[in-house]
Amino acid sequence: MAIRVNPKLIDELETYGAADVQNCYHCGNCSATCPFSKEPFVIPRRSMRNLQMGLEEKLKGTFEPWLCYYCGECSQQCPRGAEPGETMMSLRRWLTSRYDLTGISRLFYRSWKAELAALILVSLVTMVAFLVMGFSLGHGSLGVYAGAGALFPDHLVHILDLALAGLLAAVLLTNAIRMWWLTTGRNRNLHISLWSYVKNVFLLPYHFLFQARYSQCEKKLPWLTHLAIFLSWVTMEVLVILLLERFHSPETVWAAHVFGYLATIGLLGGTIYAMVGRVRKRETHYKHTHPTDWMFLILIAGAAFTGIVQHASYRWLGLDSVANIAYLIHMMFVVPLLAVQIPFSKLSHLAYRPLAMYLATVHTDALASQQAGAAQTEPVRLAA
Amino acid sequence: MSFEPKIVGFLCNWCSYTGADLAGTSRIQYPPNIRVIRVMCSARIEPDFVLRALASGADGVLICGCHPGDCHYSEGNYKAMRRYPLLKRMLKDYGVDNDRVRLEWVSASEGQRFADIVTDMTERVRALGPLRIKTDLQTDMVER
Amino acid sequence: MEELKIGVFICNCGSNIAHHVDVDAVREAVEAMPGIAIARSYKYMCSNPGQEMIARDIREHQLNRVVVAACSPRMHEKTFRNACRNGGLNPYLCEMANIREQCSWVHSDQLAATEKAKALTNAAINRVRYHEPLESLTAEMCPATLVIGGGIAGLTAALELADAAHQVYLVERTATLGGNLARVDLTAPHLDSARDLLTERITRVRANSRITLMLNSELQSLAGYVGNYAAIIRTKNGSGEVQERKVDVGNVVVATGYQEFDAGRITHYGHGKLPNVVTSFEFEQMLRKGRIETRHGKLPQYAAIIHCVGSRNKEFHPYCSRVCCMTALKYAHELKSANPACYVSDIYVDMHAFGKGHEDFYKTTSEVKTLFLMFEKNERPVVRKAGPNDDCEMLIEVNETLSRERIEIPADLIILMVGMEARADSGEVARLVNISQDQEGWFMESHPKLDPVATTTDGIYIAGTCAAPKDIPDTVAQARAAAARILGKIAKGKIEIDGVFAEVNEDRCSGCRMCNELCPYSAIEFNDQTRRSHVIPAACKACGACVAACPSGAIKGRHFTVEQLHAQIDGVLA
Amino acid sequence: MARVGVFIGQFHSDSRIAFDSLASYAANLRAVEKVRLLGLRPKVDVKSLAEEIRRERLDRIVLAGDSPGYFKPAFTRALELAGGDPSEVRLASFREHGAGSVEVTDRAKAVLACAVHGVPYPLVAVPKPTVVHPATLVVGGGVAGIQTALEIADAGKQVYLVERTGTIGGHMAMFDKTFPTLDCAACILTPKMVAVHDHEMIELLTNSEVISVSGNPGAFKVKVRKRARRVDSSSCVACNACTEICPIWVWSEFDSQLTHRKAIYIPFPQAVPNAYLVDPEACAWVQSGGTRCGVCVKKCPKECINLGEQDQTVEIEVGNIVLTTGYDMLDAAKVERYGYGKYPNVLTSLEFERMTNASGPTGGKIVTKTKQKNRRLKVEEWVADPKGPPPRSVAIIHCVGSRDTNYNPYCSRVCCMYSLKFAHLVREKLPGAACYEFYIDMRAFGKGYEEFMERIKAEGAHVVRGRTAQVIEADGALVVKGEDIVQDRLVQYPVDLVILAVGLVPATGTAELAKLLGVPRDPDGFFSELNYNGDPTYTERGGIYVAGMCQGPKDIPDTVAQASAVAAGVLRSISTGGMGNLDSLTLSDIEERAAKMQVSER
Repeated sequence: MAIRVNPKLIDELETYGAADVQNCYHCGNCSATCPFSKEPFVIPRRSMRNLQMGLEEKLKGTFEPWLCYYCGECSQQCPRGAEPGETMMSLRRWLTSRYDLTGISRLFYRSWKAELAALILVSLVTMVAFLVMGFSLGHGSLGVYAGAGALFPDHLVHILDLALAGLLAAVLLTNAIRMWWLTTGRNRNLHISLWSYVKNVFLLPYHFLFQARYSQCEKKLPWLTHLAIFLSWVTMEVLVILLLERFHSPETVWAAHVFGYLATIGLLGGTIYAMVGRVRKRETHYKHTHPTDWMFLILIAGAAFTGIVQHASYRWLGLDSVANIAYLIHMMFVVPLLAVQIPFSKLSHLAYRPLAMYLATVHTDALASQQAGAAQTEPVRLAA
Repeated sequence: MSFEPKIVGFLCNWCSYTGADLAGTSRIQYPPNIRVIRVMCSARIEPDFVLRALASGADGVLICGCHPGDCHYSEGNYKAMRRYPLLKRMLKDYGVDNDRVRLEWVSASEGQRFADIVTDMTERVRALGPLRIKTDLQTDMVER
Repeated sequence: MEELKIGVFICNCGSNIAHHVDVDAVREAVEAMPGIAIARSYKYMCSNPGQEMIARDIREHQLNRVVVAACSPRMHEKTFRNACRNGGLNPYLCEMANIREQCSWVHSDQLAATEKAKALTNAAINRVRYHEPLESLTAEMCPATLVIGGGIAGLTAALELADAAHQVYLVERTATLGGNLARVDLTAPHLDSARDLLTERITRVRANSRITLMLNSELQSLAGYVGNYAAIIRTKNGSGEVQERKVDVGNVVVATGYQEFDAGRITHYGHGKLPNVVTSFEFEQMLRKGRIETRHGKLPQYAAIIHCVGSRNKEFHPYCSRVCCMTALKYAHELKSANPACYVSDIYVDMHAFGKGHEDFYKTTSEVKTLFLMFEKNERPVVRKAGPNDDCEMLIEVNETLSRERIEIPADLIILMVGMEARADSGEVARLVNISQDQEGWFMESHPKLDPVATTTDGIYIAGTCAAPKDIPDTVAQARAAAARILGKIAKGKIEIDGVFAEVNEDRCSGCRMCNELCPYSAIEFNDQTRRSHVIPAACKACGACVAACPSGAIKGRHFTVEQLHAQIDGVLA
Repeated sequence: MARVGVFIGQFHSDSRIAFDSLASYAANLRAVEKVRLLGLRPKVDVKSLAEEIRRERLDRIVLAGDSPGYFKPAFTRALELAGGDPSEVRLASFREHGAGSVEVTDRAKAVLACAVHGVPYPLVAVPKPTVVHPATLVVGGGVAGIQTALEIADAGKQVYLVERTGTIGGHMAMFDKTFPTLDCAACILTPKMVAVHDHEMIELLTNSEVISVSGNPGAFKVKVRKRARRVDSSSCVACNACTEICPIWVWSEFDSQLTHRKAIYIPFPQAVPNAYLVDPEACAWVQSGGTRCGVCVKKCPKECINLGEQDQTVEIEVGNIVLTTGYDMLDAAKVERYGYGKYPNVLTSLEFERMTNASGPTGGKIVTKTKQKNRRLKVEEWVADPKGPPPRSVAIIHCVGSRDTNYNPYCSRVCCMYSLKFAHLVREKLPGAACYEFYIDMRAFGKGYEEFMERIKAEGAHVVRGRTAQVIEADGALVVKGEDIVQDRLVQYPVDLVILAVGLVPATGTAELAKLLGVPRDPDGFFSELNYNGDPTYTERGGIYVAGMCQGPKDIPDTVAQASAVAAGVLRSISTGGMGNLDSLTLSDIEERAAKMQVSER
């Protein structure tokens, strides 16, 4: 059964950032150089080929783009300047939009103005919601930051955080399940035993926390900056969402704050380093920047900065009203960051990356056992 | 060691000799039993040369020329074509088997065909064994 | 008979001969033979030290015969004759034994090959004993030239010769000049105008008084030899009746070009059946008329170009037609320029973008988002009509190599890159001017590197695509190369002809006149007074037919005498 | 008079053309009604264009720019829609006629004027013929130079053949077999070298270089520096006595550094002139100003060594100059990932050519290099020893530094075929050895090339589509890592020998020579021909021709054809006058001629 070629897909992918993939004349140099390219996942050439030919079903069915951590070795060696690294990055953006059923992610990637508008809208709504909640409902006053009569009482914010986190987890989970279905579930030729699913489950937290694969790259600095930003973000999330009351209460022991300070330094330092790298465009993986990357970095930097200002003004200077305003602005950065970026944009990779590693191992086990069983498997055919 | 026949090949310079050279440049292997004598045209081959060869120890004679119509001198190969049947009838009277003397057309681009002809003829003459009636052929030769 | 001093020189030809023939064994076997003054072997006899060795040995050992056992005489007989001449020995006292093309290259068994080499060398030695010194003839060189074919090759060669103040007769079969290039709009890779190039050449040809232009004309017959050809040209003028005209020329340049492969012969491309499957030349027509659309006037949203139609496969032509890849890339650009919204797919085997500026052109074609799909050369794509709910006219199904998928490509317009093949009547032209053709019908050059434009027949040259598929710059270069050889010969004024013509021995000739009609070149005339036949040296082409046919053996074939051949027969069987 | 519309567009972003001054020039040409600047790679809407043409009632469209052909189809369609004659779209290609930069705006204007008049530029741009001195200078003694020299000399004209190294023959002399017929390069080249040596009309100046050129087309005065050979080539009979005694060992360039040669040496036994020469940088006597060594002088039986010989400068008068300077190979070490220079058994193709040559350092045997102590220089070095171990498996990598924007963006045209030849030689000389060939596009386009490729594949060479990414060393053996695109899997083959088909670059010194002669060069550094299709062997400078590799990579048959083609131009110019410099023509000359010129199209 012949698969239909769709030459139009490449135009769509251009908006996701894959501007030069059509220059590739398939010399195989990138697949041979890529440190992560191992059977059965030969990257990046196969994905580029599927993209060039517009085999949308087949592209949706692979998680290979998630196995690339953009060390840039392939783009440097590419004889045609087809930017395989950037193509894989764009494919990740495209897959993110594919896993999201609502189509919002696709809208955001195709026009960055839409995403910016969404971000601004969400932050304004947050502002209004907080103000309304603060003044009218909670009868808090601008002057009081914590305790009774606080403009933004902890318990209310806490409930809001938990609700938001639950909602986002749900959305992210559905996308992850869709990713599993597209790449593995609907593939009838692949028989994966339940045991191999269970056996490898430990991989999810392992890759989530340490980005183990990223560390195998030759250049360690990109991994370390990413790890710094990630761990600081996680600690901040834990402190703010789970331990909000204890973190905010006056007598919290200084230890919690140290974590807070470290996380902020990590976040601010990491994002600034990334932004400077993207401006100077010296390393290959910083050469091309999609608008969504800018928004993502600005949001995190903004959240971290306003977080410190709010903390300093309350803890060190005792200016409650300034702290409240800072906190409000902080929320105007954090809520859009979580509400928009996690389900529909770049931040959703925190779920897809570990899942991809997990599925890769599961697939390899299945293929290996199938190979051992059958003499010679037909190349993987997807259901129509 | 099996009998190795000696075959004399008269090749015309413009087509068959060039074809044999092409077999060389294309490294097409064929048995070494044939020994080639170059003439300018197949019309130059006198029946007397064939007799001389058979008398001097050849077990077979191959005459090659251009395909009819291709001759560099436009009609030389027709003359060879006319002389050949008379020669073959006379050779039969001397008891020379039909397969021992052959006339073939080989063009400048038929290296493979030349090699196949030589291989086939070597096998046939080897099957016929050595030509024993050399002596009496010698005496009948007309001395020039 | 003076005392024989024969020098035998055996060549290793690097490893070409030495690899299978034990050269020293041959030298030792030869050394012991009677009359051998010196027997040597050297790595490259045809090189400077090799030839000087021959000349030096002739002088030091007063050699009066030389045998060179090396490559084919068709390759270096002239070279070794010159070496003998430099040593002061008549060049015709040299004989070659072909122990490379007809020995070491074709027999891998070293023992048998060495035995055969000995026999061949021995035959040459026997033969050379009977060689006699001969003098070559000189003949006048007529400065006029006949150029057959009015395409870019013929025009360029004609101009090159006419601009050097020599008369040229340009014969063109059709009514117009330009040949196949006249049907092309732009050329790859710089998209320059083919029309301007032809307009320039045609205008200069028509304005040049030294070029006699004969349109609607064909070569009827060609007689004579290099420097002295008599060509009869047949012209059909407007009213259909035919005139014949005889022209005397010194040389002939064959520039008859190629014909396009008939795409209809590949049934599953559907050319002739599906309306929107066009050949490259049909597409050029559409480009020139500005109507790049499907048969019923729709702008093609999908266009596909299929390479190697008729080329590079076992059924039709095994060779590559060399220019279609770049032409296909040109079409991709032209399609995109005429209709930017068009999606172009290019279905190829290997992208032959080898020339100057070709790879850049290939890259710019990728940059305009042409989709390149590769197939195995013997698994050709299949074209079929699309279904009603498809958004395209036709679908092409093929096993795509780069993705190992069986795919189906949408196409509203399909362009078949038809290959080049020898013209149907190239056989007649070859016979008329006495040159040979290879299996595919292309004219054969005497040696691709030694002499790419000359042929086995002196004075006949080939240029352009009639010898093999090639692009415009290579065609122009070959046309000028042929002109250069002719200019060189004309400048020397005289031409040297081999002194191997036949000769009648008066006292043996019985006057039977059998040889007179027999000679295809009527080079034998009958003297009524002496009642004897007589050979005209200049006209004799030394085929030897008369020598063999003379009942009284009165005609001596110089350099191919009966004694020489008998000695060679005995030698080869020794 | 036809109403003409001029549209000026640009396809290549890097072309520096004075568009606005061209637009103003076009505006005040009599026939021109409308001029429009389209900018870089314009997206032309055919409907509105057709409307504009109909509104302006234009009969002829002139498309000007660096490569206006890229826009022609759209304009042809528009003109046809507007009811005009589609054949009335004319091109004024500045790139094609060498008018691609600001400095030659006048010529661009001339090209534009011709297009407006509907006259091809080359038809009118014919400089006044000049009287041409019958002697010709050929620069470069490779197969191209030899062929040109012989063609011209055979026609009875004097030729000066200048060759930089000690012998003529160029790179072709290094090869053993040549594709596709596998006949030996020496059998083709050496007889021609002998013909050059014996030819009374050819004066051979080896070990010499052109240092200055003055005068104008048809009458050049050329200064040639004849570097001292320090051996009298007329009396030397190459008896090797001097080289045996010479104590200085240096790497042999001719043998591509596979073996050593002495300070006094002959490049190869069949060299022409067949005499020794002294390498001034290596010779101890020369370096020490005559105080050390000099043992060879006494040893020479015919006393033809004169170490004190000084360089000379010779001035010759010639009418034409032919450039056949050939090529060099890109420095393979630049492509680090293939490990040339790091791993001894990674060879360039020229080194392998010398290794397979029967008169080469290993007598034609294919061997891997082994580490050996060099007694003379007391140092360990990797040497290709004829008795060394033959490789069990060989890898040949195509496109090393070619078709690569990081090195040479162009294709070097000959590597696919000689790599196939190598695969054949490996299979023929080492029947047991495995041979892997990594290619991107197998470019077998010439006469008999495709059949040659099929024969090699049938002989069992593994021909893998997919360029090797890197060569690494793993436990003693070299490993080539790549992707087999057709089989769609990663491959790793342990091999003992890797041959790199390295890309070709213009010969060193081409830049200086081009500046000296005023001949323009293209972005890749090769000489630019006057016209890609019409005049591939002429240059803009009257009386200066190019042939062979120096104009762009090409194989031997195409080189020989170009060399002969040059001879045609030279002989014609001597008999009926040669072409002057293209820029000797003024704009007004061309405008007049274009106006009066009657063209015939069929």
